[in-house]
Amino acid sequence: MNFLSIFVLIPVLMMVGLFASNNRKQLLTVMTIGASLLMIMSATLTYMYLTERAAGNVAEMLFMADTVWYAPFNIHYSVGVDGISVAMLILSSIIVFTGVFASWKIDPLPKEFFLWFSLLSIGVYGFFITTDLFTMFMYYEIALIPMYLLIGIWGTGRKEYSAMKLTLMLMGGSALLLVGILGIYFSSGATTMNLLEIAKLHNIPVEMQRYFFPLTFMGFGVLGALFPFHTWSPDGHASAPTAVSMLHAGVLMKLGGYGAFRVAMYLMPEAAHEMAWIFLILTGISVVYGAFGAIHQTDLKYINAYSSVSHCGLVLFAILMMNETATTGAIMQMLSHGLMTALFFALIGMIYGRTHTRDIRLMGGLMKVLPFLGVSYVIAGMASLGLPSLSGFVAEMTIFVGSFQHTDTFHRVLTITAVSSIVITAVYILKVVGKIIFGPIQDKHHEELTDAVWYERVAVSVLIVAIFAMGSAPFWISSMIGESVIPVIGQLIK
Amino acid sequence: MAQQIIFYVLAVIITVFSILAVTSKQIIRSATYLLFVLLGTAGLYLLLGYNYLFAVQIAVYAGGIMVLFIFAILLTNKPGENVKTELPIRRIVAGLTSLAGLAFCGHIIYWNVKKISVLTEMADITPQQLGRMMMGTDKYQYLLPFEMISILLLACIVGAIMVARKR
Amino acid sequence: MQYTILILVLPLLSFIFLGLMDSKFKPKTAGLIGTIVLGIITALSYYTAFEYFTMYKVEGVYQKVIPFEMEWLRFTDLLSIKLGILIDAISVMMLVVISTVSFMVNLYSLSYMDGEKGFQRYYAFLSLFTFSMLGLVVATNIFQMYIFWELVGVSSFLLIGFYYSKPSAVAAAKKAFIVTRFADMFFLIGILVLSFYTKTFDFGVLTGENPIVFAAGAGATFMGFSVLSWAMALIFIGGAGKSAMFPLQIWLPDAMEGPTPVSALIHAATMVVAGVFLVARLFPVYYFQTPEVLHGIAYVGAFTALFAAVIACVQTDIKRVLAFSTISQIAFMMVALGVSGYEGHEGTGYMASMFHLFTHAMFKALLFLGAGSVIHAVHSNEMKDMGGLRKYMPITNWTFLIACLAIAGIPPFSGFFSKDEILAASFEFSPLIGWLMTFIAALTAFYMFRLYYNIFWGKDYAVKAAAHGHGHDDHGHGHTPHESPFAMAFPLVFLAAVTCVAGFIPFGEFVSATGADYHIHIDMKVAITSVVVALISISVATIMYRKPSTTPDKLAASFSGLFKAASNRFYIDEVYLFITRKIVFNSISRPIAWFDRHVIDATMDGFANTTQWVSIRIKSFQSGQIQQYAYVFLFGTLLIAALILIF
Amino acid sequence: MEFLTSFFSGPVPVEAYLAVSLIMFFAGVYGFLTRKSMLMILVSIELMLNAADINFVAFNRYLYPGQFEGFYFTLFTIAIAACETAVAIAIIINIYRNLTSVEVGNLDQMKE
Repeated sequence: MNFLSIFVLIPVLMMVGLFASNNRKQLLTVMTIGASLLMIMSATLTYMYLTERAAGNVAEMLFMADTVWYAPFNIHYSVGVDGISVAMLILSSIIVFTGVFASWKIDPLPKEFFLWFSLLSIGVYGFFITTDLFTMFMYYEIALIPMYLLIGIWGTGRKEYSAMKLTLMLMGGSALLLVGILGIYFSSGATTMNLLEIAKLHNIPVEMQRYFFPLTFMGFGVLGALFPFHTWSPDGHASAPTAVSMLHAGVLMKLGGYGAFRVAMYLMPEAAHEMAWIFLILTGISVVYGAFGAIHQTDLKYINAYSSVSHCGLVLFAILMMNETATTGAIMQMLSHGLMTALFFALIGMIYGRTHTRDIRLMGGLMKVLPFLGVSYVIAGMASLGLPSLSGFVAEMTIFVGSFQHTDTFHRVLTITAVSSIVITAVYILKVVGKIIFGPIQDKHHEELTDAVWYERVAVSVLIVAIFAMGSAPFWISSMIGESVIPVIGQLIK
Repeated sequence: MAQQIIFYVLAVIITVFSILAVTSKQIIRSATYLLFVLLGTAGLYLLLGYNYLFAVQIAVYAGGIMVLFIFAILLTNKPGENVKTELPIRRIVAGLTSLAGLAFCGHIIYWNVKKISVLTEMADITPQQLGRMMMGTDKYQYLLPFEMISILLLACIVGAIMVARKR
Repeated sequence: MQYTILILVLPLLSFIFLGLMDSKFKPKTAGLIGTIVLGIITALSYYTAFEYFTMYKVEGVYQKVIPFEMEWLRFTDLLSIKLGILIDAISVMMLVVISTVSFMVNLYSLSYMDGEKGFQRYYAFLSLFTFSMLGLVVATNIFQMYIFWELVGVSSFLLIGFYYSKPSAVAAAKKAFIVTRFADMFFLIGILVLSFYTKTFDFGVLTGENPIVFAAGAGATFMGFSVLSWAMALIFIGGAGKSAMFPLQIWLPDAMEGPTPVSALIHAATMVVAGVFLVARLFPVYYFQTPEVLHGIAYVGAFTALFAAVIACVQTDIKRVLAFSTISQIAFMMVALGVSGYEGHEGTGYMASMFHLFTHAMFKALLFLGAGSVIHAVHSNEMKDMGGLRKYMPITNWTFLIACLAIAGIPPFSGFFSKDEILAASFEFSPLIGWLMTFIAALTAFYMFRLYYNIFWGKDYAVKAAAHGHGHDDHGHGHTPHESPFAMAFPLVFLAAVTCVAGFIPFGEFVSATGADYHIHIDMKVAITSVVVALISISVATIMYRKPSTTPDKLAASFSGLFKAASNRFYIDEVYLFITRKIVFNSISRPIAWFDRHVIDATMDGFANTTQWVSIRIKSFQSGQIQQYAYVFLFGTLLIAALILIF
Repeated sequence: MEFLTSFFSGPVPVEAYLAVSLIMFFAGVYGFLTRKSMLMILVSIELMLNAADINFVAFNRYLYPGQFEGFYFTLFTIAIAACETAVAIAIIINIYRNLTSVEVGNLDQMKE
């Protein structure tokens, strides 16, 4: 049994455990134990990974394993991790862990909720550990489908509409993706769908790349909220229950960036070079557009969803800059955005659970009655607008410095455009903070609200600690990612 | 020559009664006309030398099915009541459609079917022969369909009883 | 000098400790912890200054010392963010200024903020601010400076918005943060451009001798200016944002919504001079590489000084008068830097700027703390609620007077020395700027004494209160203002003492552009002119405001246009409001939100709706009417047959 | 004319059988399309089935006299027709019991 497969196995065991439990207490015990195990696993993995690297192992992926599971199409279950995957696995573990605590009081049907939740985690973990294109795609789908039910059943507001919209748009994306993946496989002439092997062969004809690169990139881009395909994000996030918003914005949207980088750009570097400018413009628009879009919203979740569009746009933007620094920044931005957006959604869920509204016009002065949540919200806001010592800053700065290293005006002008988003971000973050957290209490009923309880405090504190940790000591994670980015960038520069 | 005459007589019977069967206003009459058509068809089988088919047609169709029909008609129909038909416009459309189909298929038959009029002599088909063909699994042997049909029949019996049984 | 790391670590620990504990402590305990930590830091800073100025002079030149540096985040092989401590003359000077003022403010707040809700939080924020500001001044590279630059911005945001349930405070905090953030964006772009060409963030490399790093960017131009000019100009915009230069000054007057000690600390003495410090830090780059930008800074500074001084003359809120005065004085420092040369006598401006920074920090903090003391006594910021307070608050009165004399440039108070140097440097650069600055100095004297007389002289407070008939109901009728307690009075006296003697510090021996000694010569011509002018202004103010008189109203009436414009701060705020509300919110954001919902989303929904529409159309085929199926079937069959026939 | 004379003069050609079955079939189609009574629809179906049977038999007899595919097909069709009729009539009677009508137009009610 490969070490990495345990990441998929734990959620499976969690599901078994959930089947066997009869009441909320047992369910929560199973979930907590499972999520903690996942946390421990990812910590262990990080440790093992770093020791292995320190010992001088320079292989592109570590802990590799390979099993054929469908021979006729050469589909393997092959796993392996590099620094990027490790970072993503840490992120996933943190979000799953906090997600469990954020959905402590989920109602109705807690058992079913946690079952789907675990299934979602299987998809997420599987996606990050696998190196086989088809298996990757399969996990991607596993991660998408539960979303429909999770939003449709446990959501709020126009949940059916949003669930349908989200699922259809993401499925549309994955249709493009499937075409892209099959195109890659068949035109590469490889004998497996292992992406390392395809990358090593590196003989997809450029004409073919021109077809399949946009398909694959856009397929992943839909999940990464690429500009014209981002509209599922506001509605989907607004309707989703707290933990699902967290997991979706925190981890699932990262699948987009990760995939775009790992699959689209890594395997089709020539087309990536040729077409980067189109997508750079689109992502550049995403960054600014999402930020401006957020200013005008009045629903907390919408604000945050648009902010996610902006921040995830920055991820794809940096990936397309195709140099080591910017790409490292992109991965760090994924991490940082995952953490802070999860924190945001957790807090919004908790606030909504108390005030029963997410309209910023109807709230005010929550700091007075909910000091813990208020302070956490301010911290999340500060992380989002890139305050040094919080995670957002290191990621954004790495991206900006990296992107600015291009010698041509086009890339640099775009970088400056992207830089301008930090001001707009400040505007909408402060608008919200000033309106709902500070200021006088808007609604008499809000005076009787009670502050966070212990499980909410656990969820929020873990995320805040992670944000602080990443923001204050970015060096190790930056170097871990930076080393792993090199092979991909090497492929691109070649 | 006798064959021709018999054929044309049967042909006229079948044609006329099938048209009457679908245009008649009283359902019991339609059933009767249908019986004539079925008998005429049986005659055609005989004319072609398939005695066994002739017997089956008479027994199953004319005997079995028609009885069912008549029972059903008597059960569901109030005597003397005319069968409702569709609106005239729909009848015209249906008629035109049928005529179009007729013309089209007739066209195909007229232009595309080789005019084979020679009936090669054929030895009589003995019951033994039929039985053997029905009981084997080789080429030109039909045990499997036979068994299928038998299961189907069984299912039908059970189904018919289940459906029609009074609750 | 390894121990200097403690100067940074202690306030950080204090912040974390106080922040996490929050209400676990009694307010007093938290305050004491904060103050004691600050006391230790102050002592350490003084020791650092002592050690540095006595031991690190090599061949008459003060050396740059980096006792601590570590890599924090690596970008490329050449570029990485390092965190470290750079000790040189100006950073040591800043350490002293910041820790002194901060300590005084901490002490003062013990009493001033007593009984406020969130006292512990207040001290946590003060520690955070002190940490960030100290980190800013000891930055070894421009990116570290940017990091702490942002952190001071945020601490300023938190402290301005300390009374978070007051909408005006929240609005002011937001405004301060967003305006400075806007400027910081340019700062960041400037850093990006600069680092792209020079491949370094390090101050040592940028400002060192014979900097070859600039060769790469020497030829490159963008829109007629060299890229370096652009970079340095952008960086200056960052500084201008923090130091409230025109047109980014709008946030500072509003920032007075924060507690008064905070205004004294952040918005008078320390944070707002960060821009000046930035320019000073990069002075060699400005001077050698992009002199045109440096001259630009001088003009921007001169204009801002005039602009703010004019506005200060008509404001009625005492803290706002001080705020505009601060803007004006910071602009003085900017002008001094802008007109300065580099070596020897040429470098007067640089030295004067730093000197003025030092003295200004002291007397402006004193003014704010004095104002705080007054506000504490009368519970109002408005001049009309004050008057004749000298009888009730003697200590405040005297210390305030000393500060006013200092800022007006009357010898022997510290302001005279530093301001005189600035004027001298300006005259050397261009007589126009020189006379302008002299005029502004006169204005300064005028508005400061207007303020002084309005608070401490004029109509008696009690009479006024009775006349107004409200007398601050919530504190009981007939409330008499009283002198502040010791914790508040001590900082006033201390700072006043510093103000009296600071002018005699041989400042030039410690701080100069090159690090070499520089002897201050008082230019008698300039000195006499400025003193005479200041005295005339003071006399005018005395005539107008010492006794209640109608002269000010008459003057206001005869210059009604100017008066009104100045009262409304020349409508700059309205312009900004127009830009943000009308242009950003209504013309960009709203259309984008609309576009997103009604164009992009509608397109996506359109796909879905089309599919649904088609399916509804198709659905009617599935009617359950068997005859209809038969028709379709028949036609289909016929069609297929016909097709087979035809082809 | 030649077509008609050849019908009557020579031995019966295969087209003659086909023509008969054709008329029968389309009579069935017409009935199927115009009648509302389910019983009449069933009658029409029987007509169409018979028409098909005739075709099978005729082709079998004329083209492959020594073989029995068409023959057996017809045989089985007759059996299936019997089944079908039996079940159909059972259903019709059941419907009649519930709706006191055997008209197809009323059967929409089953959709709800």
